[in-house]
Amino acid sequence: MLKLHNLKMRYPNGDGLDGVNLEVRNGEFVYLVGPTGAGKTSVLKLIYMEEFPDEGYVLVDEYSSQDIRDKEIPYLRRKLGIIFQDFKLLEDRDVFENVAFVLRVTGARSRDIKKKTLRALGEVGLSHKSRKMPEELSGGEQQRVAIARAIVNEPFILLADEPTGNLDPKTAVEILSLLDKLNARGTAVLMATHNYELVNNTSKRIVSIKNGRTLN
Amino acid sequence: MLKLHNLKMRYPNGDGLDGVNLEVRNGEFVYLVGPTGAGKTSVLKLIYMEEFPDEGYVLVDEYSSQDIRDKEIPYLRRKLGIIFQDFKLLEDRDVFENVAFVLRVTGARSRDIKKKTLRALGEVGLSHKSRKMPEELSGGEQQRVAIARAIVNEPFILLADEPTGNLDPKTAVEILSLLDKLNARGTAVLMATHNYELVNNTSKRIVSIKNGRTLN
Amino acid sequence: MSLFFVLREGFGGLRHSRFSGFVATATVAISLILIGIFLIITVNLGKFVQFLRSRVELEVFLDDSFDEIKIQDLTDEIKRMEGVANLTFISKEMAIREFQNLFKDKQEDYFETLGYNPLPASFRVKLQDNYRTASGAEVVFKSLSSLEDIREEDIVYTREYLVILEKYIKFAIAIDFIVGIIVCLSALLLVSNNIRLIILSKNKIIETMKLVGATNFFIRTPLFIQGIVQGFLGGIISALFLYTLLKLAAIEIPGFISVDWRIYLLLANLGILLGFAGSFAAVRRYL
Amino acid sequence: MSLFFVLREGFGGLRHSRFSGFVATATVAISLILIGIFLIITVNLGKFVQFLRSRVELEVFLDDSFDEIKIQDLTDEIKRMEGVANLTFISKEMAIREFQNLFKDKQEDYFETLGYNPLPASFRVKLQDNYRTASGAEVVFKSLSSLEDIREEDIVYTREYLVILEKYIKFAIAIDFIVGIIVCLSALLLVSNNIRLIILSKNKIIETMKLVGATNFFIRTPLFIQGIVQGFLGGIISALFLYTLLKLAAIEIPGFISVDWRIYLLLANLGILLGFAGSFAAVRRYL
Ligand SMILES: Nc1ncnc2c1ncn2[C@@H]1O[C@H](COP(=O)(O)OP(=O)(O)OP(=O)(O)O)[C@@H](O)[C@H]1O
Ligand SMILES: Nc1ncnc2c1ncn2[C@@H]1O[C@H](COP(=O)(O)OP(=O)(O)OP(=O)(O)O)[C@@H](O)[C@H]1O
Ligand SMILES: [Mg+2]
Ligand SMILES: [Mg+2]
Repeated sequence: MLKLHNLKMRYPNGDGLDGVNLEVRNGEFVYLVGPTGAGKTSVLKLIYMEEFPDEGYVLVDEYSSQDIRDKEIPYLRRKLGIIFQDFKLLEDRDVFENVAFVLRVTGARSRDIKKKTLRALGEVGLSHKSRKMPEELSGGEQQRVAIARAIVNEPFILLADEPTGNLDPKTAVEILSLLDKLNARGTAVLMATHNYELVNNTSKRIVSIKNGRTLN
Repeated sequence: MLKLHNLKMRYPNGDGLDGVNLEVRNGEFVYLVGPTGAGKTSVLKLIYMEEFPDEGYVLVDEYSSQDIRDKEIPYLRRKLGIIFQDFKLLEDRDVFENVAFVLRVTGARSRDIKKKTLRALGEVGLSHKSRKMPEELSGGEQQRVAIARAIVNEPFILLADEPTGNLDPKTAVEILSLLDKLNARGTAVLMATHNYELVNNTSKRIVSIKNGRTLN
Repeated sequence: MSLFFVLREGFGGLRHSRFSGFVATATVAISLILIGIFLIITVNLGKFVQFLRSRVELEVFLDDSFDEIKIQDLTDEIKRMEGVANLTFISKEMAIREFQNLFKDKQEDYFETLGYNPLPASFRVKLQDNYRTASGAEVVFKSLSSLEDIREEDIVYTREYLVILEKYIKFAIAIDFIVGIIVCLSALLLVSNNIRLIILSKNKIIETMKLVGATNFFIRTPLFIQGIVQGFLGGIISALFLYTLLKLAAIEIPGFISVDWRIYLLLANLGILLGFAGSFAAVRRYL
Repeated sequence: MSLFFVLREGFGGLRHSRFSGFVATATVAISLILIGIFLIITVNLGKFVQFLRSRVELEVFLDDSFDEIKIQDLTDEIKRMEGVANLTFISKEMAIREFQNLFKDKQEDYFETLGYNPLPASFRVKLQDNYRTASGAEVVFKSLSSLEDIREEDIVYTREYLVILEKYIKFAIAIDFIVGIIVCLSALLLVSNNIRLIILSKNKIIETMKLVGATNFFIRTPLFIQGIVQGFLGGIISALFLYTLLKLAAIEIPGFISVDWRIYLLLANLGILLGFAGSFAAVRRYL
């Protein structure tokens, strides 16, 4: 269960969030839509606790922004799968190791690591690029590595920040159905996007955000 | 005038371009479309001469890939405006200085620099963020800084690599009409995109690329 | 967390940032070479000072009227004096022999002609280590001259030599000390700075690792390993370098001062310590 | 291209990477302090060696049978000898006076009783600077003993003292030399490494600058300025540090060796040179 309650948060320079309420139940799929600069990425940062609210609170499963200790944050993040808007690949290792890293930090056995990593890469259609370095990939390929890394550990909640911005429509549809499949297996998904078209044709719940406020 | 003739180019790991023919006449607006990994960004790299062809040649105005000297490359690039797919902002300076940098390298007078920079930032709707650092911007805002930097010097040719991937539809339309305006003033535009929908409604020339080959 | 992966990350880091690693290792090596030379200088400065000071002694000339009992009493009294290590009695006969030795028995017959021995007997007084200084010798000089039957004029020692020597020795020790401190501190600063720069250059990567669930321990351990391995390598290199250098010097300069082999062990260990302390300082501050 | 902007980029770089800049400056300062101390040691080691060696002289005892003409001839001959700086003639009378001085005129009457002077006249031979060594003295010793009328046994000098002294002096000079080279090389390596790391940490920014039309000159000049300014600051700091240190040392240790003020000028200039050479090496290789 994920819950953001009456959140306010201000960056040092004055921008920020100004009243965010959002709930994602276990296994639910929710879109977070809003124009550029509305605060979508900021909401996700609060969920994975890179930022902390000035008012209100964030609940992620058993962790609360009000009393989580620094030491617990890595364990919180291991329950999440995060597709970053700017990918954030590890530039010092190849595609395989980028994806495998999430498993390595948990101390998984190397046979499991190999199996799971290869499966995740297969699901985003990048098996043949597993030994390339991130800088040798096209924009869309990098984005799919970021996606593979987010889903490899079958997270409790998947946070996807504009996961199809660098993909052509056909690949985008494939990725979306991949997220659907994951969701069907029980992973809750919160996807930030400004792809209104995508959202218009969906039956899923939509939360709108504008100027740092969620609307109902 | 921009011309790519029978280009072949191979990256060390085997991928690359395999027969690219493309011509952009002065003042023309051309779309370069193709699925992810087709080679769009690679074509642009050949134009601004970060990569060089193994076969064929590139002509950009008076410069040819066959006989350009290292010393001339900066001057070639000053004739181009480039919107990079991954933005490539200078992280050590604020938005204003990022845009102004292109003018500073040409030795422009600081009054002109100020005027032109503020105008470019106004055109992408970021005047109010001119003193922010790149990392303090949302994805869409960063993309618009990259656009402002590419247009600030009224380039001879504008190379735009997926310039609306991080923008919501409304802002994307604004940016496209900005490019149109620039084109009307005489700048040639080559825009790489996989936004087929955008392309379907256009009267402009479209060049398709797939697996490193342009189709006719 | 798998130990194997952490080790691999550490050594992988070494392989990856090969040139940075080389410079870090070189920094440790250079620092340790300087520290090693500093140690060798210190040890040998000590020996040199001892050598120069061992030449310091006071000579007390004795009146011919002193009989054996008197001399025995004086011997006992002087031996008990503050600062006196030991003393040798030079009898009139020994003085003659030394005199004749000095003038190579050319004038063998002078003293025979003279019919008696004009040279006085004397004590040669050696000082305790810490009294072999201008002021220490002065103290002993005072005690000796306060003895009954011994006049100031009967006591001879090279006061001037001692004063000048002293000046240079103090200078050398002061410099030695200052250089030692500077070298040690700068070694630490440089090593820690190197790790810091490695951390800064990996800043984004480390940020990302944290965002995908890596613990601090997971991120730090490879850096420690890297620091320790580089430190150890630097230590080994410095030991080899100094060893070769001293061997070469010993060939060039026969009788060149030899060096305790334990210094090489010390350097290797200091390398590990430096590597660890440097990574620790940098990691504490920048992670 | 506007000079103003290039300067601003250079100084802006200093401000921006403040800690890196601090470490670069500190590196230069530490290196220069070591070089400065090395210079001071070298100068004073020279003085010290001169002091110790100035005590080296040979004494040649003369037969009583030599008349004034013979002695004049010998004087001329010895003065012309290779390695001899000058010589003093000590007549039999002067020898007596010295002898009496040594024994504090206690036995004033011995020689009177004796009826004649048993002490031989002698030459004290001072050596030229470069002959004040064990082998140099040996050369002169050989020449002297090859003289007619002079036997080997008539020539006296402190051979053993010279040999030991020599050993230490050679050791000190060798060490001094080695340390000097290491310090200079490592200073250059460290400074250039620092600029290199700054370049690497700015790698992406520099790449982007090139992509938007910056010339190499435009990118390099600020780095040179940065290097030179840091070098200059490091030079000033090292000069101030050494100045203070030596002043303090002079208070603690009266008669402490004084230092030529031009060394401070030299350090500041060396700083600039180091900064420039360091940036130059790094820029040539990594840009
Ligand atoms: N680290 C930061 N420091 C200061 N201001 C920030 C920071 N990150 C974001 N902002 C500001 O906060 C506002 C919201 O940014 P956010 O990144 O959440 O937008 P977004 O909805 O993700 O937009 P986009 O669709 O363009 O990515 C913007 O005005 C942005 O300038
Ligand atoms: N620096 C590089 N080294 C090696 N291979 C590369 C490099 N850059 C791109 N490639 C490969 O070349 C092919 C074309 O890449 P390019 O970036 O041109 O695609 P693109 O059309 O821009 O795709 P996208 O829409 O995803 O950005 C891809 O298969 C990619 O993996
Ligand atoms: Mg965003
Ligand atoms: Mg691309």
